[in-house]
Amino acid sequence: MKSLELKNIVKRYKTHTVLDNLSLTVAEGERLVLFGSSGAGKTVLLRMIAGVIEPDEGAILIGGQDMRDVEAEDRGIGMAFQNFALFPHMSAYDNIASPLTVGKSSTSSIADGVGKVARLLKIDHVLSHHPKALSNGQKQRTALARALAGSPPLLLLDDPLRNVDAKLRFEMRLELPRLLAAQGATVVYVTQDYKEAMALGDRIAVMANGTIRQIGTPEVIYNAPADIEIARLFGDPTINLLDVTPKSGPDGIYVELSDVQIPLPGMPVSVVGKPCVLGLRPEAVTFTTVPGSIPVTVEAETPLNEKTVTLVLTARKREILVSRPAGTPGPASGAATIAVDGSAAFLFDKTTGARIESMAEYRTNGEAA
Amino acid sequence: MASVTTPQKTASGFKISRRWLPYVLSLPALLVCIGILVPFFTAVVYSFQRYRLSQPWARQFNWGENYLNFLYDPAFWNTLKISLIYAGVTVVLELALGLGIALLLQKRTRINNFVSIMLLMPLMTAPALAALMWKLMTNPGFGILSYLASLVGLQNFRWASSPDTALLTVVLVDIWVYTPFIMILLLAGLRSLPTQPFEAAALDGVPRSFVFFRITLPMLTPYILTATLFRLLDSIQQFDIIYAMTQGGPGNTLTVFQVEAYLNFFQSTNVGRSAALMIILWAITYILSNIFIKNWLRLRERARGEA
Amino acid sequence: MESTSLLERILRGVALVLVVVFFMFPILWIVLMSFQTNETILSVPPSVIFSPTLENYQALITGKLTTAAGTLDIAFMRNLGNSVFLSTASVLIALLLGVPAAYAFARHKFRGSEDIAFTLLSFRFAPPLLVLLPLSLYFQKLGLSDTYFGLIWVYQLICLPLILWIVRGYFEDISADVEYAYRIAGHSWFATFRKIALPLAGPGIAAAGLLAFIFAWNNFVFALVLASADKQPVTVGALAFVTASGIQYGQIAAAIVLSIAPVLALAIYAQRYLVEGLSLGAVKG
Amino acid sequence: MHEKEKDLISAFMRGQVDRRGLLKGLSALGVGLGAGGTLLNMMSTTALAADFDWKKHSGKKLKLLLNKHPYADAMIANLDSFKQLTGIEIAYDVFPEDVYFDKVTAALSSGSTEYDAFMTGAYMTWTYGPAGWIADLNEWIKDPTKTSPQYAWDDFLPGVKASCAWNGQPGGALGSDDAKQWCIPWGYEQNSMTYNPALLEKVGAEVPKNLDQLIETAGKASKDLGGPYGIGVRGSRSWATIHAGFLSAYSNYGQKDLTLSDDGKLAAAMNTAESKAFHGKWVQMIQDGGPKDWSTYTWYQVASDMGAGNSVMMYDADIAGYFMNGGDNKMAGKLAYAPFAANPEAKAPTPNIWIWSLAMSNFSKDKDATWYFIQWASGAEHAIFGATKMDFVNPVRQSVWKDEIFREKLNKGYPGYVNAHDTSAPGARIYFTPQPLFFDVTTEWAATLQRMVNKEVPVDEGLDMLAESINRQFKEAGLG
Repeated sequence: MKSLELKNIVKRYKTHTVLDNLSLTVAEGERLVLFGSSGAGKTVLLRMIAGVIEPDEGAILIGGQDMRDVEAEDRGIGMAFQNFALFPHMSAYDNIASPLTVGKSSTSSIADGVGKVARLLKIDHVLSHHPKALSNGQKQRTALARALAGSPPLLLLDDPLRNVDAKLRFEMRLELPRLLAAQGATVVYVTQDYKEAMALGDRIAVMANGTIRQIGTPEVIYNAPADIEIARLFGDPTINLLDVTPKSGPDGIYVELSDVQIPLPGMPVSVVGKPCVLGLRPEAVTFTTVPGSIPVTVEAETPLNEKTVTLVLTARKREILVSRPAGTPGPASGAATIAVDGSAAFLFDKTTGARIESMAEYRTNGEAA
Repeated sequence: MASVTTPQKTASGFKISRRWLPYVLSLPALLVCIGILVPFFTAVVYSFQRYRLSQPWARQFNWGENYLNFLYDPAFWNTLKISLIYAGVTVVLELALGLGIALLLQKRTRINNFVSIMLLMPLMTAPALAALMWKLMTNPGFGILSYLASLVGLQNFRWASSPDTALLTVVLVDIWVYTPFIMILLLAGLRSLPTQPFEAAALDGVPRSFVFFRITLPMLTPYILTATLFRLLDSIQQFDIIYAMTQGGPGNTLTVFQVEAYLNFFQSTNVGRSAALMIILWAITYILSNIFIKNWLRLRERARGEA
Repeated sequence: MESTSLLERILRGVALVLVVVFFMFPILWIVLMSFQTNETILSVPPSVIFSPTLENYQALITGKLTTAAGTLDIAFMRNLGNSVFLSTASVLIALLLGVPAAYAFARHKFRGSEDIAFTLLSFRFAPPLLVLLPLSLYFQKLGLSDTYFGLIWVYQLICLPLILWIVRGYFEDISADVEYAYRIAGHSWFATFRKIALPLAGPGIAAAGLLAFIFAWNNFVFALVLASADKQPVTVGALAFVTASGIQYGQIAAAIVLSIAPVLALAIYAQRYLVEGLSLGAVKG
Repeated sequence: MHEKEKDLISAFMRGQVDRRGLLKGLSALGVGLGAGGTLLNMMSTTALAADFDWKKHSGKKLKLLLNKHPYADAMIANLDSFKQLTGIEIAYDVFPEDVYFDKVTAALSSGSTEYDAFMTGAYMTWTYGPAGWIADLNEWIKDPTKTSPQYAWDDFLPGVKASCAWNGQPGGALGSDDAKQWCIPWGYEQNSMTYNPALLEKVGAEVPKNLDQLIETAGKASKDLGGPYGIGVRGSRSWATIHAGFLSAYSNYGQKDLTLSDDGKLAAAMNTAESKAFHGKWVQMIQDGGPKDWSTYTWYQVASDMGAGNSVMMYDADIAGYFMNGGDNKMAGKLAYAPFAANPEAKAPTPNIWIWSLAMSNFSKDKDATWYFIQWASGAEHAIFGATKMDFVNPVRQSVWKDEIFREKLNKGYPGYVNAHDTSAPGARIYFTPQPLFFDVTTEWAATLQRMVNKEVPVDEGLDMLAESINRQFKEAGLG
């Protein structure tokens, strides 16, 4: 395994800046997920690391060594592509063997290498097939196997589950961590799926517009998103975002929803009177019968597998999603009341979109800095 | 675990910097073509000279005079007119016929595949030789076509030797040689179209004329455009067929650009005029191909974007 | 599309027969003619009943032509050999030069690559006579006149742009990721070009080569202007039967048949590439 | 070889015995005719070698550019004797006539050193000469150290010889005193009448004596015979259409193509009233009695039709008629020949002629050796060989025409041929005005003729337009 370091990477296509002064460090053996919507620059970045695209500025270091003028084939990388990029004119076996045929490996050692990784990925029975005879899942596994076969110290996985069906994706999401752990390689994993990111990443780097917006463990990204955008990207159903103006009361800072005060413990006084956005995860909203709760009308109920999501409207016609574990009781229609856990709510600056840190966080971060 | 490759080690000795690679790869082809650019510029110089091989003493730069002379030279305007007519007529007819045949052969049956291979034969015939064949067939004495024409009452059908039918005859030969080219392009186009829209339309009971004009034709456009480009540019430069059939005659009926320029050079040895004619022809083809290729690249980009 | 009425099937059948007759009849007639003597050919009205003779082919193959003016030597087989050699060599060299260049244009969008590619293509559409005449002067000075080398060079004018343009389209249609994948697996660009790009563009390259071969084979003026009699192709050679002592129609017909045969054989052999590949390639290009 | 035979042949060489006497004598000595010919050839070679250093250029190599033509075939058949005589190696390129002159132009205009000598027509030298591509052969002809005393330059038919000489001045008279000998005549064609007696008899007509009769006979034949047409003449869009029967008849009316003013300016002369009348007749002749696709007709079609019995008469090269009377042509042995004077008031025919000649490339690397070849190829010995053993008609040397064997061969198989030739010979020459725009003028003339025949333009108007266009071109070229 090797460490990876990106320093001030810039890439422009004509006038459009794809990567804007991006820096990133991945420790040896770490699994880093690059997360972001399409067009964020993830794939370009990955290809840059692989050595098939050159940065305009900045440096890429693998294992501490500058990769400038090091061709793709010499970087010691394994890569799986979103579209699989299998060699259509070669059998699955030859596809997987391709990293092993470099240099003077013996036929038997190649066969061993292919066999091992094929068994690991459970495709040893289709090795003689050409890609067009493989199912999508088999293709995907073949592509992974090819990336793994050379036991590269650095593994780049470009959204490998993107083009497979939901069931397979679910399976692989469970299986991949084990596989990758067995490889012991440093991994950079690109995805657009937050669940994948959460499931696979030691750390997640959230990318948008060619920069890294936030980097941290899955918990940090979920529980302390840096801005509205990130909060919206993580979580299903998506976070409720409500325009509010915090006020100051005797018990501290609060906001009002349908004239019900929701206290926001630990918020700095500076937010008072500032236009803000309140971020409420649907799990942080519960149906309640406690008096003084917020009256709403139930608009629609969507039962998902493990939870039930209800869309409700406040008196001012603001939409709020409420999530509760499946099987727990709740209103299906008509009037209801909801309660909000203020301590689980986020407050974002409406103009900048940045999350306003609580006093406690501010203190820890300040100390850390 | 397999060895970790180091930056110094390469899989093969071939190593050219990525920056230079494209130039290295395309340079030999470029050099070969640039060798051909030199005579091109020489021809441009000739076109600005009064230059007859038979009067070497009178050779001098007359600048635009060769071109200016064209303005009031009826022979030139005739050449321009007949070249455009020839190109227009052949391309339109070949396109219509080629599309028709391609539609007939669209289904992948054994017979259709066999026929499409057979139809390629005229394309394999050198145009100069094809012209010779048709000359034999239209000979008024023993020519089979003349005989057949006489059977249907055209006793004195004179094919390439009458100004009324000369154009028709060479166009016929051109169609015979080149329709298969268009046919094969469009056939491949038709066969590569996705089937879903057609199935959907058939299920919905959409009228077939509607399907043809609203689905087939638009999807076939890139193919039609390519075929048109290749044929138009070749056709406006037609030489072999016309020269072999009539040498530009009868009268001045078929003195298209290349024939006129050829005769100007080889018979009149009027190099200046010949070169000027060619430059004008080149300019026409350059402009036409530019328009076509730009449009077609755009179309292709769009097709890729959708895919 | 499935529900074709009987009437429609009949109409289609009739149309197909007409098409086949129009395109095949001349070939058939010339083949028939090639088995006739001049005398039967010239008989009026034309007749399909005749006793076939092989003397036209015999004359071509042995190189002895018997005419009113005695026996003449004809070099038709040599012309045929020249055509084979010139076309094959030109296409091979055009492939050797054109395929890497096409790859460069397809894979590496370098500065000015579009313009260069277009300029190369425009050579395909330049009037051949335009460059041919000054070229004969330069060839004379360079000592390239009347050499196969010089001819093959000029034939690049026909072959190279065609190959470049068509093959480029094929390369562009290969997913770049597939090639990246191979390089990242540890292979040099050259190995990638050889093992991935070339095999995948194979049908297109074959089609382009075939098309270039046909155009080279059909060429008429280049060799005529630039080379002596012993290097002339069949297209010029077939004219040799128009002699002062009469036109040898039977031999012309046989010569035409013999000159179409090799290209046709090639086309039939490679029909898979021709029908699908050639046309797709031309469009993709 | 026996002494007697040697003596006999030497006597022939010295001119004491004529050819017939020689062969008679030889056969009396038991030498067969064929062997006699070979022997004669051998001996002539020896004899030629006697007075002149033919071996001077031995070991050199020359290359020729030849048109596919019986003359070339005859020469190639006799090449061995040239090699024996001089020790010079000869290589040659033969091109089909369709492309032959284009090939010559291509080779010469590029300054190609490949070819030392080539076949040409006199008209072409009007371009090649001024362009500096060919050498003035007077330099060699008049140099006794380079030309064998036996060459007999005076033996050439004067009209033919003069037609190959021009001083290079636009409009300058052919064969003038300051003329340069651009090429040496080799074989030539008179344009006269070849006819099919059987078909003519069918129509019930005599051989026409002038243009009016020709128009009538041809028209009648086309109408009556229902198949074969009356008169074959060329009609393609080319100088050749003007040069053959057309110009011969035109000249017979005393008409000229161009006029040269005193200050050296050229002007078109084909729109005179007489010319218009003549054009009218010619056009009518083709419309009434010509081939249906006349406008594609070159010499090949005209000749082929004659040979196949598809035409009754042809007014074209006499040698085309000669060839159609032999070989595997349907009409072989059935054709006849007559002189033809288009103008009823003319005293004799005035055939315009085509002369296949040999010219020397100015880019030749060894002109002296090249002259040896030209000298041999246009020499009397080769002419006799070609005329008697091969189809080398028409010879350009008077001595060959006097040769009994040759005359007998012609008289036997080609009725009227010799008579037609001899009757026409005094008036036979090139009737064109030599000038650099020869091909422009004649091609446009042919195109105009085509338009008149196709009734696209009336004769008067067409000729006026033609003259106007030609005059403009002369002005553009600085000649008018």
